[in-house]
Amino acid sequence: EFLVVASTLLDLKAARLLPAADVEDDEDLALLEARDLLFARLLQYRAYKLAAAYLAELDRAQSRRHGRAVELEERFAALLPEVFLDVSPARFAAMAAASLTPRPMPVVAIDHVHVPRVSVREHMAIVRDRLRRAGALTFRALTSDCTSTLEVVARFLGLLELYRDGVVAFDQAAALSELRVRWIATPGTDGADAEADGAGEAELDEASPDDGRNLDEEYE
Amino acid sequence: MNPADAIAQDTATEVEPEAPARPSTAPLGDPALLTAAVEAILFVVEAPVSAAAIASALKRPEREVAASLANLRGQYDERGAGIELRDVAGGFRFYTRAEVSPQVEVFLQDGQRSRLTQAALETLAVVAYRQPVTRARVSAIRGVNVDGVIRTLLSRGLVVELGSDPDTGGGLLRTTELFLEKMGMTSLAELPSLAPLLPDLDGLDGIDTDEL
Amino acid sequence: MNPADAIAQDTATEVEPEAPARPSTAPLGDPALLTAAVEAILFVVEAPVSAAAIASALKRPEREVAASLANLRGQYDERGAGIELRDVAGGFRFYTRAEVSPQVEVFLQDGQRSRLTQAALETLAVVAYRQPVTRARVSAIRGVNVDGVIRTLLSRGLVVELGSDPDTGGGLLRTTELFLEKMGMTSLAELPSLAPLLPDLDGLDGIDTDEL
Repeated sequence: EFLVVASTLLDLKAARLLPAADVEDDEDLALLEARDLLFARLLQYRAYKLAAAYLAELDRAQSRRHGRAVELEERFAALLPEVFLDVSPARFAAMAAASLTPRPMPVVAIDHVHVPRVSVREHMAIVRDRLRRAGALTFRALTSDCTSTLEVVARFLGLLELYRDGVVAFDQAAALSELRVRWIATPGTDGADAEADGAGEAELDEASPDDGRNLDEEYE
Repeated sequence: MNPADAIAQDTATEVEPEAPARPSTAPLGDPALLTAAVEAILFVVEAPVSAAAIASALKRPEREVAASLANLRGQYDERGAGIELRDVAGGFRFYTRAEVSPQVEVFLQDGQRSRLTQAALETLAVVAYRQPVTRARVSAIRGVNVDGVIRTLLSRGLVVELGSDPDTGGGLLRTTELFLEKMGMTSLAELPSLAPLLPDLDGLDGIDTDEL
Repeated sequence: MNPADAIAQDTATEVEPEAPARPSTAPLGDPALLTAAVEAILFVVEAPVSAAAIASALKRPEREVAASLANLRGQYDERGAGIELRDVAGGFRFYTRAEVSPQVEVFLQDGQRSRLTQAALETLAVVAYRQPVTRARVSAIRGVNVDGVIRTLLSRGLVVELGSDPDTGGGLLRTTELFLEKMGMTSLAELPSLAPLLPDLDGLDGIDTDEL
């Protein structure tokens, strides 16, 4: 799940979403380094995700070509040198286990036909309302009612939008620990929500021009 | 395009609009592509296959397939290829040409060519852990036809067929001493336990027994 | 015969005068027969085979075998055959052409090839690009425990564990020849560079080492 979040985040050009910081003291510097590290990790996630997509493409292409796997003609069969079992006992066991694990019934993938569309704007509105009411919530709590990864991603992206607008702040004690989100909007900026909404949507739509598709398509 | 073709094409469009799964069977009307399909089929089959069987699978008239077969055979013969298309036991199959069998033999005996394929290893693993086991059972576990692979394992002396299943009458496969030797083991007890790899092995056994 | 050929032949005669033990390889001086032999060998192998391996078995210079391979490939491509000779995993093997896969699959009984999951592909990608790499490192990069996925990749023969990391003692994972064949790649050098995606790969490596 985090991979999806990470790569999508990059698709949105996370750098642009994060506020530009003026480095003024050590604390800022540390923050910046932490941010760079996060960014480097996210880049890495995305790189391997793309590499995996490339491998999947190769695999698909190659699976349409069939090599010949036919037993040797009788006149040759006896000539083969002694067989060499090039396999460790552990791998041998793993192969048996792989065959003996019950296979799920093969299903025709139709996900690409009936795609649940997830709107970032809707989820941003949900997140905003809850935070305004509660003041502070964990990310877990904010996403506890999500029924799919896509919805979690949408809420995360919504949060990033709100963060960029300066109405929320994040607290995280350590990497991978619980993420807390605080509502820090002053009543004045709060009033600009409706407008920020529209602006946010417009920018999200153009956020991934490289892929030639808009944000919501990104989730399909 | 003659009128008949036009009609055929229209019909095809109407009849199979929601069957894009096999779009490539349509252009088999092209003799060159039909010949290519026949050639590819003959390349992968283990047992000789008749023109009628190919024709029925490709949904083309048998005479067209017969023409492709004759064409292929002529091409391979003409250029003195290392492979020839032979008409045996009521079907067609590619074989290596007798003239080059000495070279094939030399190559096969050259040493490094004696590894088992991934499929053969996987099947051997199933036999090793489930022995004694029938071929049908192995096939069901692997989810594929294993006849060819089992023949290879038998001919390589890694498994034997001993006794038969009291219920189905199918021959029972077991691994051999040679298998143990090649694995560097002295007994089957040395095979690593599957339990950590299959947390619910008992349940699985139940399923297997019920299903197969 | 041009003078160069004459010299080449003389040399051959001088170098191998005491090799009558293999009379059958003698006529392979005829390029057509060598090509036929190469074709027959490629027909029976179950994995890609290198020009060098064929050359060594047939006791012919590797460049002659390479010429035969190029010749064969050209012939099959030119006539749009149902089979093609491909250069994968550092060797050559015949495959059915992708265009006729629907027709071929009717005759193949090995059912639907099970596809790698997204998690398996991503893990495989990390191993492919970072090899040799420890499991712990792959886990750190993926941000999840990869034991199960690695076991699957090992059991399918796509990666192997060879040697161990001098610092941590963890086993080192690498991709296999089978991986290259499944991906239709000649060598790992064909993997596209990640550099455009990871502008500062070196810096990132530093971070990984420190942090993970």
